[in-house]
Amino acid sequence: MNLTLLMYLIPSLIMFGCGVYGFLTRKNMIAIMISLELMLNSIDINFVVFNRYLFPGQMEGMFFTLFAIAIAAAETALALAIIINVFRIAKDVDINKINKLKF
Amino acid sequence: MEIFNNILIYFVIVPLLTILGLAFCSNRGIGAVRAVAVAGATVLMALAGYLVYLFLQARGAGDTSEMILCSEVTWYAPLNIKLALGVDGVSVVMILLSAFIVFAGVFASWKMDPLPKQFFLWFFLLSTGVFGFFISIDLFTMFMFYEVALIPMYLLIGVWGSGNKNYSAMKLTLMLMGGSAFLMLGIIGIYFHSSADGQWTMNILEIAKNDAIPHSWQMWLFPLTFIGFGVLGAMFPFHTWSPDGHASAPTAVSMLHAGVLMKLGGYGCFRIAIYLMPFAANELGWIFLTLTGISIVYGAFSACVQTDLKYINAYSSVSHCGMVLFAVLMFNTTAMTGAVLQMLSHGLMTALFFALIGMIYGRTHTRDIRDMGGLMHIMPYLGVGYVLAGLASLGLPGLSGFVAEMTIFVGSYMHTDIFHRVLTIAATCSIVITAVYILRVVAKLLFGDVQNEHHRELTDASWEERLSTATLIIAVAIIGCFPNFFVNIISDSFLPIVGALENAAHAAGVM
Amino acid sequence: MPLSYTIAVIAIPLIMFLFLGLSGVKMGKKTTGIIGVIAMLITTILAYGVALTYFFGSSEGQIVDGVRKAVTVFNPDWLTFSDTLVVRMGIMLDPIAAMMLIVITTVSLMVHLYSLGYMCDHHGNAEKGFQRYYAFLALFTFSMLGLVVATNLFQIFIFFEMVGVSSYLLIGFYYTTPAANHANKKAFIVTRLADLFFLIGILILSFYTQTFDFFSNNVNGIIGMLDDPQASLAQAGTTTFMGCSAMAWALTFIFIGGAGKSAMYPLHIWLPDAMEGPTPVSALIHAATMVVAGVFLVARLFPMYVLVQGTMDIICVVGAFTAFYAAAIACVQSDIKRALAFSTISQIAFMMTSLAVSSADGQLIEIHGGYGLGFMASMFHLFTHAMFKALLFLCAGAIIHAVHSNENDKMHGLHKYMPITSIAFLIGCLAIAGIPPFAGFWSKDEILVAAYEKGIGWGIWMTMVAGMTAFYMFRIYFLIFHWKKHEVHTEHEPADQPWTMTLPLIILAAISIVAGFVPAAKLVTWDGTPLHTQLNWTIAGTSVLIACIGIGLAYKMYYKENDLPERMANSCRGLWTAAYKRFYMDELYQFITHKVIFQGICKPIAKFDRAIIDGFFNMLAEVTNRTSFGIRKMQSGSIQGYVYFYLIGVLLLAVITMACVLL
Amino acid sequence: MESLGNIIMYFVIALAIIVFSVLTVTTRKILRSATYLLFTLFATAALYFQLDYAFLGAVQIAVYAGGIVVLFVFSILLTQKPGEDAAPLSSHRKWLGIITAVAGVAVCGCAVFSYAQFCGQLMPDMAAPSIENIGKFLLSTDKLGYLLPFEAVSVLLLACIIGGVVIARRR
Repeated sequence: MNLTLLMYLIPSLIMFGCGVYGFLTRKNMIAIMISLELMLNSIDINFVVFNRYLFPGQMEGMFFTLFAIAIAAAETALALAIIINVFRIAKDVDINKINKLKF
Repeated sequence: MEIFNNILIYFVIVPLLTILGLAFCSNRGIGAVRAVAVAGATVLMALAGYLVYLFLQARGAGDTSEMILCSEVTWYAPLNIKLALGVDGVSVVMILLSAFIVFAGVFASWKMDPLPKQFFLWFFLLSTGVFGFFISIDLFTMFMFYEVALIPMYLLIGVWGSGNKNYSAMKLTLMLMGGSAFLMLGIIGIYFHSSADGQWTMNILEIAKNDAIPHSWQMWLFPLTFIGFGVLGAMFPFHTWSPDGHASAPTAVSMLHAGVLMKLGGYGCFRIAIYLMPFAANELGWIFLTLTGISIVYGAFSACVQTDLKYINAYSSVSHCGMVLFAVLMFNTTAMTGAVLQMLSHGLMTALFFALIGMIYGRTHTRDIRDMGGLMHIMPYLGVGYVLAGLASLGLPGLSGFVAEMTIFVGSYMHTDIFHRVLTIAATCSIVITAVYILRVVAKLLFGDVQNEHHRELTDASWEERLSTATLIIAVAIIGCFPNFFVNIISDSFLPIVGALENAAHAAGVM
Repeated sequence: MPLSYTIAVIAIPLIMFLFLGLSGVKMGKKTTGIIGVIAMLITTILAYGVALTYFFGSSEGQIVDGVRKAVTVFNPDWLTFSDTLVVRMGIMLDPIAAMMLIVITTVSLMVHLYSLGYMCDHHGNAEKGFQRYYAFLALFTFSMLGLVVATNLFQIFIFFEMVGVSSYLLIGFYYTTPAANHANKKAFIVTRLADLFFLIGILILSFYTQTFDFFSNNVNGIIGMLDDPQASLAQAGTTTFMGCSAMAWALTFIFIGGAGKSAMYPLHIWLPDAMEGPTPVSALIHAATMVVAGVFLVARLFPMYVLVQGTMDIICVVGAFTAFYAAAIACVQSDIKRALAFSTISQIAFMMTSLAVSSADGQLIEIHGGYGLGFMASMFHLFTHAMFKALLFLCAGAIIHAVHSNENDKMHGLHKYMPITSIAFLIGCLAIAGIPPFAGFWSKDEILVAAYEKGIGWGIWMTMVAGMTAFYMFRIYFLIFHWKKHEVHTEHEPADQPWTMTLPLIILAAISIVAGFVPAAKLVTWDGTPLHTQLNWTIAGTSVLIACIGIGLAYKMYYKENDLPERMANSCRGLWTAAYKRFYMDELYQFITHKVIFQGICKPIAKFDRAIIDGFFNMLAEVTNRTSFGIRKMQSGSIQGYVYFYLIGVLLLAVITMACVLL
Repeated sequence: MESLGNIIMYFVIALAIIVFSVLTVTTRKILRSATYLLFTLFATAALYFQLDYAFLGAVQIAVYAGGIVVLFVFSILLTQKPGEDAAPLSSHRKWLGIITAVAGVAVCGCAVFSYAQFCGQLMPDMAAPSIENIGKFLLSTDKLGYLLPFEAVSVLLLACIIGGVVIARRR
């Protein structure tokens, strides 16, 4: 039995699916962010896997993942800051209840 | 700058200066506002008079060029957009008309309340657009001024109007904007075919000279531009903004709108649609001719059963403006001259009508003719004015309506095609229907017994109202009594247009 | 007197109109009236001078080879349509124009003078609007004068409109009364409808002739063109539309225009109602001058009408029928002014018929070695009729002023109280009945001669109508002045009116007696050639006899109070009622205008406009609005909602791509 | 032919990723959700190690597991009352989510499996990238140098710090 490219793609795919599901169904904004992280992570895996299998001598995929992680961190930090701020004003993090600015 | 040596630019500068002056007026007292507005209107009137003098002088001196007082300033070089100015006879008389109506309009809104300063501000912005439109010969500038004239309408009706004003203001603005959307497509289309060698231009004279718009494109662009202007000219079936808009608009705005703004439609139709696309005009003219023929009779019939004074007048405008477009589509000098005379005549007499209606409404607080009667007793001056306006409208010789209508009918009947002649005869029927609705109103409103006892205490016109209406009545009478003066100014202007049409017809015949 | 003084004849009334209309309010009422009368007097003197100079002078190339030519005094351009089509405002004198000048100014002067008394109450206080009244009278006089001296067809049209408006304003003088209010509207609209046809006729005609002028200096005018076979008019004769030549269409339309003004059946309905105006106005406008404008128009274009026999036949039939129809109605009317109005219609129809019987088979009929006797007779009758009908109306006005009613049954037996009026009225009646030597006899006799020459049937028909005329006029006369003793209804006893009103009666009565001796045949002929007429005693005798029978019958029935009229009315009640109701023409018009045009056309169109056209644009707005509100839900602000859309989009794209790639 | 250890290792990691991912999104307690996320991230880091990207794995653990998850936990503790569960999902919401997610997975899976030939290739041999190389590339301006993105990320992080401070600051 060999570890083929496909075998690495499957967990990443499932992880992405879980992220999608979570993103779509959760109401808590933090949970949504968590789902987002899952999706990002699954993409990172793909970059790395393709880099490893298709271009073993190069490092573009790896670097891309590296930057993605950095940006994800920044993004998460900022998003969480906003969420906390929203929470402070609205006393809630339920995405369906934060609709004061709608229409 | 060289352009400031051209008198035409002052037709835009003066209203703008007036606006500036108004902006510095205090919000409290109305005196300063009135003074500035009257000053602005008077200067415009004087300028218009001087322009007529200049024009006559130039023509008298044998200047037969198509446009006089031409000058241009490049505005945006990459697209070859210029501030190109120039007038021919038609523009001159239209400017004169606008000046008259602005003058009368200022006096008609003498007691404007609330926010007189803001009212006059928008009012003069509107006139800026109108004057700007008539002095430009560059498509882009024309279109810009056209829009400048449209937008203040919304606020003027929406803020100072009466009745269902929000609806009317919205409807009027949207429909006219819809028209200008067509127009803009048309203008862009014209621009990109304005020249055979890729030196695209916006200048009407150059476009006409190049005559480069392919026939297949003309067939698209002509309806676009014609409908675009036709909406403003209240062509059936795009006229429905007119009754509601006029009914809600304040007096002076109704005057300026029906008196001048609707004329932009007719003016644009021949200056842009027909002049630049003669081939399509020849091919498609009959469709629009039928529509305008319908407008004439249809508007007159509709006016017969209305009970609101302004609605009656608005439908009558549909009929009369239909006649303008009808005549324009007859493609001969006589009929087109008639069209311009009709614009003048309709502008003045509708303005007079709206002024009088506004004054009556200001006293009786109703515009429903069923609630009024015997006003001739109570306010003889306004009554006589109304009868005169009515008689002008139904074509009494000696007043302007007759001259205009007869020139149109005679000119239209000179058309060699039997279809056009039959349509002309159908259109002449409107003179009877016009008589019916005008006399109906006069009989109901002015004659007979006083319907409402409260009306007995009402007063007759005040001095500024007398001045406002007298200006218009005199103008109507002057056109009616000395038409040849105006005909001589106007008719030569159509030679290039008719020439273009004939060339196109000839070329089509050869091919 | 130079013919160019005609300008003053026309200008003075115009100036008076402007002067009285603008500054009359500032002046005293009587003052305006007196100024008006004086101005009119000057106008009249000038008009007489000009007309007599034209008729009897021989200078300025008036007479060429024994033929009196039309003289164009001046003719400036007024409105330029194209190089060839120019409307000019000019003055042209020819026999009929000169004659009309006399008629108009005479009657107008009489009316001006008469109104000084009539428009006052019994204490001599002028009515409200006195100044306005005189201004309008001046306007009308100006318009009518302008009409008759017109140099071109379009000028006639212009003044047709002007007289229409003057008539409108004067009928509606008592604008607060509903009847006057309806009547002026009706008069204006009906004549306007006719004018529409006139206009169409002008359009058709000018399309071929390329000119409006009758006679023109440089190019041939409409009439001058007739001699020239190459002229474009000949083309109008050959171009056919629906089986008739364009010229026939044009002339028929122009005749309809004239018929509207001259109240020919079926466009007569406005004239009886027009009697709502002040009586002097009826005398001036609706009896003597404006209503004959139609006759004048046909007479003006007579050389053309002669060429188109079909149109002439139409005019003939319409005229003969109207003459009879109006006479029949006049026999039963109880309102004195209405009866006179129908009498007017009938007499004008006489003139029309007379014009039309002048030709047969496209040729003028030769009578007494001359041509166009009918034309001459018509114009002559126009002249005499204007005088005696004005007289009758002014008498009626005097009576109405005395008893304050228009109805016969308020009058009766006035002879004792108002002898001068009575005699004047009698003279008028004798004149219109055609008893020699009064004016009507001479002119009517010529008409009958012309009619008999055209065909024996026409002659008998017209003679019968002449007999009816005698009957109904004397019916009125006897009913007013005799019948039974007068019962005084008002606070005063009726009496002859002040001199301002009586003097015009006397003058007009005098004219009515002698007008028949005017040598019209020498002066007023269609081509200016004098005619030699002689009295045809067979015809004249017959017509006088018939008139006498009519008068005798009227005497029998109406001189003394008796029940004969009642019994006769009862014996054919249906016919009597129908005639009394004017054969329901008004009801028919009422039905057409209100039910068909108003309810059937205008209302549906207005509804259509609001519901369909406006509804369509409102629908556009509504749909846009609703769609916006609908899709606003999609823009929910919920991220998850967006992601769903996004994902669905992505998945669809992916599936499509895969399908394309894999399949 | 891979070593058996590698294969076992792979299966353990894959199983951990799948199980913890599912648990992350299905658990109703938000703190547990964060914890499962942490496990998923660890498993991912393990995957990187197995693929010879040791540096990346380390960064993953340091930044993700060490930084982000801590942030999550903090914010959860700030916003959540202890012991509060998320309300159970309404069934149509849940099914809609499941259907969409599964559809997405199915489409992607379909794409992947349709290229089974391509996806079936074996892992080539590779020398693990040395830290020195990574450092050189990251800070070089040559071809394949990443200095510019590196600095961009630095600026981004700075902006993020400032932004975070501004946003979260109590007014």
